[in-house]
Amino acid sequence: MSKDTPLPSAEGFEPRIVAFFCNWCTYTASDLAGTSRMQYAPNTRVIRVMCSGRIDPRFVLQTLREGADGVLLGGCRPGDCHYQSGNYKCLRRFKLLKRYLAQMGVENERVRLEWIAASEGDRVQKVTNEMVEQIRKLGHCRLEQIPRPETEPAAETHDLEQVGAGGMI
Amino acid sequence: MAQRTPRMSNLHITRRIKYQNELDLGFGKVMTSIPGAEDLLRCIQCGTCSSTCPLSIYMDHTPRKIIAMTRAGFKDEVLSSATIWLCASCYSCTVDCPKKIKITDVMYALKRKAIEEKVWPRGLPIPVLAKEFFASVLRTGRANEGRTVAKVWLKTRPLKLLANMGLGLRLMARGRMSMKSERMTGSVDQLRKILDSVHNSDTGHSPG
Amino acid sequence: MSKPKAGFYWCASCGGCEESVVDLAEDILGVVEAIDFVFFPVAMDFKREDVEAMEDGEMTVCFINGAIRSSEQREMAELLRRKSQVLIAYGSCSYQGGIPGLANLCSREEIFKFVYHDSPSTDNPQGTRPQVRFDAPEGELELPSLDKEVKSLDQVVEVDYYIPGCAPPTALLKAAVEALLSGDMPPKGSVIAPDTALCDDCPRIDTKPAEPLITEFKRPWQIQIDHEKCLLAQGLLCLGPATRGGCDHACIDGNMPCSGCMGPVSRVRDQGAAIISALGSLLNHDDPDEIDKALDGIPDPAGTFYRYGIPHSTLYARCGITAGNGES
Amino acid sequence: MIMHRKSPEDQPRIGVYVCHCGVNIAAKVDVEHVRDFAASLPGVVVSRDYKFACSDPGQELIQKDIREHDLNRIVVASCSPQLHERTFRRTCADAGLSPFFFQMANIREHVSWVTVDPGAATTKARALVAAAVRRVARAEALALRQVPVRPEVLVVGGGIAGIHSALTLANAGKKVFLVEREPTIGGHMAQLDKTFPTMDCSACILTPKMSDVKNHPNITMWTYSEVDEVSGFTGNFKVKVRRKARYIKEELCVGCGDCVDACVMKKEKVQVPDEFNVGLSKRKAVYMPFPQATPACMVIDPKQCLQLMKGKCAQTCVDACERAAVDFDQTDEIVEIDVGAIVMATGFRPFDAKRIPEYGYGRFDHVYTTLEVERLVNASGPTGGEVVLRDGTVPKTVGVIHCVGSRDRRHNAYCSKVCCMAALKMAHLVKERTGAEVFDFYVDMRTPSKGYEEFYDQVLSEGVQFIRGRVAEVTDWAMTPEEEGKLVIRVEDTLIGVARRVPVDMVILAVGLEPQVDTAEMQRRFNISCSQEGFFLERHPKLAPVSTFTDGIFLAGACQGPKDIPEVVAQAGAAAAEALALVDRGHVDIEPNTAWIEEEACSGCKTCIPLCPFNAITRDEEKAIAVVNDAMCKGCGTCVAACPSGAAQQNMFTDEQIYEEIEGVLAYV
Amino acid sequence: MKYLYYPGCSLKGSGRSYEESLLASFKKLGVEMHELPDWNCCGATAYMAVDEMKAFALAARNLALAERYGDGEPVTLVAPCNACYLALMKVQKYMAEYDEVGRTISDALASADLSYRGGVRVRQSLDVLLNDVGLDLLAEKINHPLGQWKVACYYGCQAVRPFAPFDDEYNPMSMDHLMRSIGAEPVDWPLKARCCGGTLTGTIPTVGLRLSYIILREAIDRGANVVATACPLCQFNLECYQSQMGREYGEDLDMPIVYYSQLLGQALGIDDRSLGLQRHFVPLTAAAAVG
Repeated sequence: MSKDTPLPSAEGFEPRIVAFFCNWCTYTASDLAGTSRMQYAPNTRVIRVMCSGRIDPRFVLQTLREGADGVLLGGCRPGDCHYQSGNYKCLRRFKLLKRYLAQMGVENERVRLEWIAASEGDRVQKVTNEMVEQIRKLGHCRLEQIPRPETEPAAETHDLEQVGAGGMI
Repeated sequence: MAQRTPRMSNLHITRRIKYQNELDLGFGKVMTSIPGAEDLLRCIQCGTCSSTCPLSIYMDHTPRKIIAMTRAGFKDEVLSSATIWLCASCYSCTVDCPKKIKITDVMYALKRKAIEEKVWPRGLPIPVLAKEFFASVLRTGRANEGRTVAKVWLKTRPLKLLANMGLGLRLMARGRMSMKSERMTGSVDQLRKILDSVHNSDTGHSPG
Repeated sequence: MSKPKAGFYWCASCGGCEESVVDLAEDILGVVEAIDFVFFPVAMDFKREDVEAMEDGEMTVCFINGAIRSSEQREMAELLRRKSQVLIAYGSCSYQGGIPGLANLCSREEIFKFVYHDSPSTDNPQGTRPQVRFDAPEGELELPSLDKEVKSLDQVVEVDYYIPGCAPPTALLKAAVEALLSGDMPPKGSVIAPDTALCDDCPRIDTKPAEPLITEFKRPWQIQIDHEKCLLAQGLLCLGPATRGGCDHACIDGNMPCSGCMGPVSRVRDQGAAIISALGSLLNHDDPDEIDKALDGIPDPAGTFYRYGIPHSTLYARCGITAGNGES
Repeated sequence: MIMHRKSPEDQPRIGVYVCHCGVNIAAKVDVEHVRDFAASLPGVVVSRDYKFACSDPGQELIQKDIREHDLNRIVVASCSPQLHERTFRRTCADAGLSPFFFQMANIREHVSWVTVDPGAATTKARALVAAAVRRVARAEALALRQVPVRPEVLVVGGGIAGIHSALTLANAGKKVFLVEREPTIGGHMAQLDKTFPTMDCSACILTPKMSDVKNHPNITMWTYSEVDEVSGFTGNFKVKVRRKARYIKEELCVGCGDCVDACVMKKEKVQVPDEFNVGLSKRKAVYMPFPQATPACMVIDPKQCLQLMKGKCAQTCVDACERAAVDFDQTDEIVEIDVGAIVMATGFRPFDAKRIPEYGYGRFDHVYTTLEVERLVNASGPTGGEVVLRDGTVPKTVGVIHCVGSRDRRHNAYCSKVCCMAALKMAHLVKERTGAEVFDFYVDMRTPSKGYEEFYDQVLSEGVQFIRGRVAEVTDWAMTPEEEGKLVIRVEDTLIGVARRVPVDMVILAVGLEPQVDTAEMQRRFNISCSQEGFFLERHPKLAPVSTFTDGIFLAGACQGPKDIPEVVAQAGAAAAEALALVDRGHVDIEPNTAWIEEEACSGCKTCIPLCPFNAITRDEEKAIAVVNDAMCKGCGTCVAACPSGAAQQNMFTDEQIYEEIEGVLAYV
Repeated sequence: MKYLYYPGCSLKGSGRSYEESLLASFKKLGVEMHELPDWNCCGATAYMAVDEMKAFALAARNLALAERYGDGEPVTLVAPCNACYLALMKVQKYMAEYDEVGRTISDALASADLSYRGGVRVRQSLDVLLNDVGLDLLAEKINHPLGQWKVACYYGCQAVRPFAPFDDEYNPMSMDHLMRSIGAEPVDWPLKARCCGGTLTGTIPTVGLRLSYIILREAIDRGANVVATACPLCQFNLECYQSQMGREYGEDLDMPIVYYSQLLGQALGIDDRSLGLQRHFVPLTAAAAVG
């Protein structure tokens, strides 16, 4: 393989999807998809958390803000949570978040929660492919750009939204 | 293959139920008393016999099912089945059976039972062949293939005898068949004595 | 030695911030004694030309309240930034976009369409819309243009400090002025308010049960609100857990739930998401349908959880509102 | 304890190792390209590709670089962390670097093995490496925490599982509390007549173990007792045990039975069904479950005793007892104990055959369950070992039905595992005792254990008639004169291919095994999980079959799933060994991915407290803030995600680390 | 080497060339075969279906005669016919295994002043050739190696089933080794011990013919130009019904079916007539040209 393989393909829109998978079920399932050599779309990037209960709605928003076109959340099937009920907590937040996202014009298909058990490598494959297809149809997630004051020197870090360092006078 | 729409007249609707009082519950047990069939009840219905049998594809019930039915007392169905007559004694099933059931022996036993109860299929030459063979041996101590076969055809399907006449003549021409019987060198009487003795000992397996 | 010069200006705001200055009551005398107001359009007769005439950095401090939506507000913000050493975003609108920031849920065209055509009280048979330029008999008139979206002050100019609140509590204003005068200011960019959430000093905190406490959401008019009991525990959407304290729990004392005007604490990137996560977690349902039913009690999540801060939130505005038509 | 949470002052010096994994990765991912890309990332000092990073030379290479290049962060891009995270953490630790300054990028399972296009695979690998590099820069030095462990063990349940666990632990010199809710230990095994496949007499092999328990100096046996409350955490559980009032002074009673003889409930119609004989006989208000009950001590049933119910009785039992052991004033007593580990051995409950009405249990007198027939064939059972029906006759034909309540999605989808053998045992015993013609209706014959298939073979050869097919119905609807007065079993003989009607005198239902009724309650009380079907859930079905997700609580026997006696005993031994390994070591190590609360940021809003499934968060009332108990926290991070103040953080998964990862996977396209 | 020889009925009839070629070959190899005097029918297959015990008695008489012939010395009885071989083996085994068989047969023999104590070793002629004569001796004696033959070695059922004391039940090799030692090339094929249809070819021809045809077809497909058999019934089925098979399946079948002993004889330089080759319908020579 040549070292100067064009990265990424110049033509055609390739969605970028960030996936937050729980360590015990969904991450294991995606490992299983790997060991079973199930081929699927290369558009997802998995971030491992211990439990879907760790997935903070702020992560989802930040992921979209950073330019992702979709966010996939994965947890254990109901009743199977390694931590008893983290997946339910994730579900409740997710449902509320989705209502907010709808108001903000983020299409329903872009943010998705799936229960995938450790044995369901094929579901990782199926869900990923399905989501990539759906988002490919939608195109880029067009969040509005956040303006910055023109006079300000070029921002050095990413923490644009993080205002103030705290402290009380 | 052309798809045909089934017609009512082509549907074979039969009632298939077995009441317990139609069965001969002791049948299986009786069969186990025959040498070679003693392990009949141990059958786990795996179907190895049916799949290894070169003839099971022609059978109305597979060997596995024959054992199931024998054990469950479906005596009439078993004895009137073509299966037992299709067994060519190749012993594949006996060798392959994981429970070491001597299925070929079971088939022999069922054939004998069918002959005994006179329920073999009409026109089937096998029982006749067996009897003729028996008669030939009783007479000379040895079997004469040509004569025996000719008699069987004569008794079952005389037309077949004519059809096979050509083969017979060609065999004769090459010295491979003779209507003259081979004989034991000694007296057949000794042999008959032995057979009579078996006949008189009450083994329960003689055709009576 | 001359007194420090100060300015006070409003952009897209309701005037409540100016009221908060008045709320200083007799303390205002002390302020006036220590500071020279050189620009305060609501209270004193200074004009833009007066500011333009100042040297850059001539004002020690300038307080700007209100969000930025128009070309005029942007120009004034830039002008005042130049003329002051310290620029303070004063009040929720200036700090995070505030109530005007809710306009970021709609495009400019949608707003115009509603205001000039569809609203039930509008009578506009010619379909007239405001124009930036207009030929009047007196000559060509120019009006400020309306931006496509609402911004917080720091999205337009560099801001040194923030004083949150709608309106900001007078105590915070006083503390800020005292710190300015003493020269003992916190690090640049600080929010001049306590950095713990409202629950920290909520008088009802002891009545809040430590268990998943929400089965359905109610609105204040739907129930007889208990004066003592934690409002969340009564099913009311109180944003106290995700909102900076320092407001002296005025709403709570008035038996109303916190609506989040003080913004998030410093460690939280997005106030609305924080309360979505907290309240969602505490919802006492496992069945998806039951969850949905309960959530139906929040008809407007964006307006509820981001009432004061859509422009300052992670998503900033509804997708696509700046695209396409609406030029004027 | 956590050493320090803030990153060290020195700048990150990161080493990146891109593994070829032979050709597993290299055939798809351009590893040299990824290596060069990683070298360009901020903070990366060394970037290499290597054939097998996990090999000894691979690890040595990393260690050498740590020393020579003064690396303080390591990223290995290779397989799943589930596979080799521990390996590389150890590599780092051996080189003097905190093992938690290590980050893995999964470019095999998540990239090379699942991606068709090499270009796309390389892009994806770059993103994951970038994320790992950014994340590891925010890593913090953490240390495993050690907590001391108490040496005592609690065994809950006194069936064969609990008995075996308790004896194993006690023999190892550990103090054991054995808590059983029934008046005697022994469990279901005590009710069995014979045990398959060897057909040993159940009582003969069980009762010696029961007395061993009773007499063991290291075992405190509390029967008629229940666990009310469990708090604490691994190594340090606090348990409240309710010792129910048995109205008999256990230390005085010698089990002579004089009180039973004296009890006023003489008439059978006022007596109650005897639990031990599954209702096939009756007992009085004062009773001993069975002659070999351990302890050999009477109990008075407060729901039957006239004195206890109405306060009015001649109290003949009191007069009859020479040792004055009867005590109507007894009350429940709560005992508090501290233990280091808990073995759950709460057993199972037989499937209630009434739930399958088509089999007629409860409707037809002559339909029995396997457990009932166990009592019938038992020499000390209600019929003295005679298999006689409720009308006093001896059955001439018997049908045994498999899979009752099992492999049936309307009831229990799982296979109960023991019923095939139990059914075969019943077929054998009934045929042996009565000479009856026995029909055995099975769906699949499952006999996978030592000596089991041979037992099946034996029962086959004994002439039991096996009919493969799931019974549709047991009915008293006769179609032929032979069927009159019989129970007719309707079934398809699937091997012969005909519908059959088999008239029998007696039907035996091989009922499946179900979780105990109060499993859900137990689950909450002990804070352990249940699987879908309701049995306690093991930590890993293969590699941790007796552990639970709650450290320090282990599973023995059928409370984890259907099991037969040999398997129960094996598992009970395993659970005892696991418990022993824990309490004997004297301390526990805890993964440092725990949550913690930044005091000054916490508003005390109590959002996090109810979210913790392990009750690890409490409120410090004085400071009015939340506090996480490090030892109880399992590191799910739910509280962290929910904290509206950003005051809760999780080690190894801080907000900042995750934001770095998010930005890392998206920043470099 | 000296052996007692049990020809059985077929080897005196349709299988004459088997006996002719076998005895001629043994002679050439210096092996003495003495025909069991006064032997009778073995009671094989068909008989079993009428009366098993009588079938056993028939076979047992031969064993008793053989044992007496040995006069106290161990006797080896060579049975070249598979059916005879099996019948003799079976009665020996069942007499030992089943008391009832042992008792009944012993009584029956006693009624004719005979007895059998199990002193006879029954062996198939292939077994003798391979394991007693040995491939080394054979190689020495071969003077006309048969390079032109690609042989499908067809053992039939009963040489190896259900008793297989000298070869494998699924893939017997003794005849293959024998063929290789005479210079011929055995073809590797899977139907070496599959049923030819047995007596069904005569009684239920549709089925029997089909089974024989399967054997023949596979031998042809595997590149054989001759089929060597070890059983007179197999030989008969495959050869004598060949033209009928050809008609039935619309093929020109022209496959010589011989006994392995005939090929062995040729290699030993025995003339065709002494090997009974003239008795066959499909001449061996004709097909050799084709092959």
